[in-house]
Amino acid sequence: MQDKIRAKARELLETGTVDCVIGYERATDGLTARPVFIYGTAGVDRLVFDQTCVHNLSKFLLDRRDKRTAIVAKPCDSRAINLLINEGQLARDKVYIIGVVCQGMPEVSWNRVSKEPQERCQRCPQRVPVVYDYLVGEPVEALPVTFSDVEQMENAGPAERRGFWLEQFGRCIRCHACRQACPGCYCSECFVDQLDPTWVGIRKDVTDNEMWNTIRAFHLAGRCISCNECERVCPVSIPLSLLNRKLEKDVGEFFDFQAGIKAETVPPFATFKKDEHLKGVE
Amino acid sequence: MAVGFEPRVVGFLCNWCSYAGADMAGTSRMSYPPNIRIIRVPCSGRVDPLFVVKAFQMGADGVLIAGCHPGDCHYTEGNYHMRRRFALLQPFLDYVGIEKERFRLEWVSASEGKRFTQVVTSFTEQLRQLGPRKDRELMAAKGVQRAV
Amino acid sequence: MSQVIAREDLSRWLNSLMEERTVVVPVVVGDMVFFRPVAKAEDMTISRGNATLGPKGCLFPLSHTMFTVEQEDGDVRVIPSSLEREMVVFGLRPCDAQGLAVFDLPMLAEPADQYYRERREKTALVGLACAEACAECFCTSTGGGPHDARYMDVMLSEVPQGYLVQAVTEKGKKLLAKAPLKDMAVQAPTPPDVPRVPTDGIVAAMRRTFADKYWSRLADRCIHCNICSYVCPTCYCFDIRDYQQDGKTHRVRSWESCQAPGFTKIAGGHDPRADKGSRMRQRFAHKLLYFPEEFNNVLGCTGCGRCVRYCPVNIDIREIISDVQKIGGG
Amino acid sequence: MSPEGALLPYVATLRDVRKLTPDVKLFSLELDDPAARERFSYKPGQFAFVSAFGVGEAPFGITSVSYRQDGVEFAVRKVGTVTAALHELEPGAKLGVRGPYGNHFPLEEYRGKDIYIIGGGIGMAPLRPVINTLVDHRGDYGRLVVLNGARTPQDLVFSDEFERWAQSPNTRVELTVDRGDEKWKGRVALIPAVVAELAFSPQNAVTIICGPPIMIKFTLVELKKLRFADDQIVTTLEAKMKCGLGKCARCNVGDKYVCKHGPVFTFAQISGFIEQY
Repeated sequence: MQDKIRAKARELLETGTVDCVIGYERATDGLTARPVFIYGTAGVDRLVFDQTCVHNLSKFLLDRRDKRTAIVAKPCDSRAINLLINEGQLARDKVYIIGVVCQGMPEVSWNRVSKEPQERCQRCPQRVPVVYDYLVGEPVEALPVTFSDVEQMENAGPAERRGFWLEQFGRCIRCHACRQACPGCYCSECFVDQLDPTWVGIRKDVTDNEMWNTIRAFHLAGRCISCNECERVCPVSIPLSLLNRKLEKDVGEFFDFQAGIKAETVPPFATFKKDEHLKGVE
Repeated sequence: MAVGFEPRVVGFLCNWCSYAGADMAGTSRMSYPPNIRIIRVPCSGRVDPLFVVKAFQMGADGVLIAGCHPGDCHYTEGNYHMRRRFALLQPFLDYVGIEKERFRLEWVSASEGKRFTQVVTSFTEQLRQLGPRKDRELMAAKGVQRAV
Repeated sequence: MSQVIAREDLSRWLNSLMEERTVVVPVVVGDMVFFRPVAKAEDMTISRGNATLGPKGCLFPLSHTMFTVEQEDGDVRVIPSSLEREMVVFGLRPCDAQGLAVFDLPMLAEPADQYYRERREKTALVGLACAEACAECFCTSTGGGPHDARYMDVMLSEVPQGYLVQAVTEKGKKLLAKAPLKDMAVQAPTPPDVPRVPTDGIVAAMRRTFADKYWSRLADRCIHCNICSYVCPTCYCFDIRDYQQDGKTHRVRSWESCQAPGFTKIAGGHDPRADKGSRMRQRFAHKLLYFPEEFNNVLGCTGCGRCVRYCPVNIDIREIISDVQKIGGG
Repeated sequence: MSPEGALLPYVATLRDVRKLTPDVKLFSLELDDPAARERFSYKPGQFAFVSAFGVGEAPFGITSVSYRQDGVEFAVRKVGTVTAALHELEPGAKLGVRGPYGNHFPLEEYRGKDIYIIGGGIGMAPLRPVINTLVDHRGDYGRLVVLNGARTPQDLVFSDEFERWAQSPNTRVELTVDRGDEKWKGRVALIPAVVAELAFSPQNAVTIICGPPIMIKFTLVELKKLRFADDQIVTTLEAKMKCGLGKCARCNVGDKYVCKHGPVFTFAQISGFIEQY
C-alpha cells in the first residue's frame, strides 16, 4: 500500500497535477503516524501508510481551497470530502483523492497502539472509500451498520442517562479541540465564540459545557461522517461518538440518510416533505 | 409529585399563528396556567436548537414551541423545517437525559385560543407530574465539580 | 537516619490534614488521572507517570470568579472572591511543581496577581519523586529532574518500607508535625534516567530562526486544537469576561490558548496573528525565547511531555528544540 | 479598594455623555471614592479598562488630561459588545474603571520641538490629551500642527475643539476627509497625500501619529520621504488586552507587551520588534 501511495504521489507531483500531497509520515515515537504535507518529489519517501494512520486529513483541504491537492483518504475520510463538496466548501476538481481500503483501525495515541480495532471501526459499514481517483488496496465486503452502543444508552433510564452525561460534560475543559479536529466544523464564527448574544458563558461549568457539547453535536446532525476525530483528540476522553452516533442513527431512521455517501444528495435539514410523518411529531 | 412544585415553562410562539392564538385566549378571558413565559418569534422555524438548550440551561422545566399548522406557515415552509428539527432534537435531548416529556411542539392557529389554553394546561400538568429536574442531585451523586 | 512514612500511614496522615484543609490528590477517572479534592485519602491513586491534567488548575482554576458586582438601588458593590480553606496538593511530580515555579515568575511579578498569590500562599505541595521516566519526558533538559525537590514543600520517594519523607520548607515541616513518621536507615532511591534533549543554545537559536519558513511548514499539520496549552503546566494565557447569574455579575477568568483562532483579534477586526504559522510560533517563542529573556534564562517548559503525549498531530516540542538548534545553530 | 493585581475596577459614575459623531460618544466619568480619585492620576497616552457591568470590560485610551481634574474622559466608537453596552448608558449610570496603565507620550522630552500630530478617525482619542497639554503649555514647545482626517465631515471627532486649538499661538489645525458632503468646504484627500502637501520639516521635530493600520502604513512612507527618522515618529499601538498588567499574554508582540512596554512606541522601537505587527 505504502509503495503504491508513494509512487502515485511522485507521479502527481512530477506531472504537476497537484502542488501538494497530504498523507502520513512516521511520528516521533517511531511507532505511530502523523499528517505530512509533501510539496516536492524529494519528500515522497517520507510517506507511510499503516494501521496507525488514523487521522482524518480532509480538514486540511480547507486551508488549501484554491490549490490543487492530493490527499490520502480512508473510507470515513472520503465521506468527509463528499460532505465538504456537498456543502460548497471544496471543488472536486481541486482534489485528487488517493483512496485506501480500510479494514478498521486500532486505537492509536502517541506511542500506543491497541491490538483490537476501534469500536467504531467494528461498527463501520464502509470498507472502501466512497469517492476516489485512485484506489489502493483490494476492495473488501461492506459490513452492516450497528448501533448497539447507542441502543444501550437509549435503554438506560433517564436519570441514569442524565447522570452519565452530566459527569461527562462536567469533565469538559472546553479546549474546543473537538471542533478544531472536525472536518464539518468550518464556520467562520462558531456559536461558542459569539459574544452578542453570548450562547456559552465563559465559566467552564457543567451547564455551559453541556450547551457546548450538545449544540456542537446537533450542528453535525445529518453531517457527521463518523470519522470520530473529535473523540480521538479529546484530552479528557468524553465519549463524543455516543452523541454523534445517536444523531446518525436517528437521521438514518427518520430520513433514510447517511452523510457524505454521495456528494449530490440534499441533506435532511435542507429539505422537507409536506406530508411526512415523523416519529414523535403529531 | 413534588409538593408545591410549579414548573417553569418557556414557550416560543410564532408571531403569526400561535402568539395570536395566545392573544385570543387572553382577550376571550380564557385562563391558562401562569407557568409559561412566552417568547415571541417570527416563525417556529426561527427557533434554533440553541434557544431550546439555553432555556433548559437557564433552568426551564419544559420548553414549548408552537407554530402555524402545517400548510399555514406565513413564510410557506418554516414550520416544516421546525418539524424535522424537532423530530431529531427531542429524542436527542431525551438521550442526554432531558426527558422527552419536557419538550413539545404544537400547532396552534390564530383562532385557536381554546386550543392554546389546553396545550399549556396539559403541558404544565405533565411537567408537574414529572417533577423538577434532578440535575443538582445527580451532579452531587456523581461528584461533578462545579466552576468556582 | 531518615524519616519514613509507612504505606498504610500515608492515608491516615492525609485524612488528618483534611480536618483543616482541602486535600487534593490524583484520582483515576477511566484511563485518566486528575487532581481532585477528596473526602477520604483512600480515593486517591498513586499512578506511574503524569496526571492527564497537572495540578495547575488548583492554583489557577480552569475558570473562576474573580469578583462579583452587586447592584442595588443605584449602589454598586464590587466583592472580590477569596479562598477560604488552606489546601494541600498531594502526589504531584517534580515537573509540575517546577511548572508552578515558572508560573510564579509572571504571576507574582509586581503587581502580583492577587488570586493566584492567595492560592499559592495557602497551598502546600507534597510531591512524589518519579521512580521511572516516561518516553515523552525530558525534565533533566529543562532545569529539573525526576527527584528534584526544590519546588515542593514535602517530597516523598518510594522505598520498600514506604515513603522516604523530606521536609523541604517550613510550610512542609508544619504539615508533617503530626505525621506518623518512623526513623529508619534507608537508602534514598537513585533517580531514573530521563531521555535528554539538549537545550543549551535554544534561546539564541530561537531568535535566529524566528523569521524562518520552518514555522509555517510546521503549522501545516497543526489543527489549533489548543490541547497543548490546556495540558501544559506553564501555559498561563487567560481570558476575562462577565457572566450573569442570579441577578449578579461575575467577572470570570478562564484558561485560554494563544493557539485559538481570534486570540489576538481586536474589536475593529484587525488580527495581528491571523495565520496558523505565526500563532504556532508564538507558543514556542514564548516558552523558549521571550520567557527566558524576561526571566533570567528560565525556560517556559518543564519537560513534562504532556503536549507530546496529547498532541493529535504529533507536534513534538523535543523535535522542535532540536530542529531550531539545527537551523539556527550559531 | 484592593490592589491592582486583583483586576478590580473602581466604581465610577457617568457624569456626561456627548455624541461626537454618529458612532462615537464621549463619556465623562467621576470615580465614586474620593481617595481613588486622588490616586487616579494619568498622563497623555495612558489607557484604562472601562467596565460595563454584566457585559465586560475593554481598554480605551484616556482622552482627558489629568491636571484639569474635570472627570476622566473616554471617546468610544461602537464596534463590539462592550462599546455597544457603553453607548446605551445615560448620565448617572454606574460603571467600572481600572488603570491607568501603560507608558505615555514623553512630552517632557519634546520641549522646544515642533510637533506634528496626525490622527485618523477614532485615532484622535489618545491624541486629544496631547494636543490639550501642548495648547495649555504653548510656550514650552515649538510649532504645533494638528492634522485630523476622517471618512466624512461628520466623523471628525473633536470638531467643537478645533477652533480653540487653532486660536492658540503658533498652532495650525488641518482637516481632511475621504468623502465630503454639500456643506464641506475643506480638503477631500487621504492623510498621506496631505502630509506630502504640507511637507513637514523633520528639523527639531516629532510626529505623533495614531489611526487605522492602513493609514499609518502609507503615512509612514510619506514621512520617510520628508526624511523623518524612525525615532522621530511616535505612535500608540492597539492590541487585544485582558489584564493590562503584562500577564494574560494577549497583547504580546514578539517579546514586548503592548500594555506594559507600550502602548506608546517610536517606529524605531517597533521596527526593532522581532515579530512584525
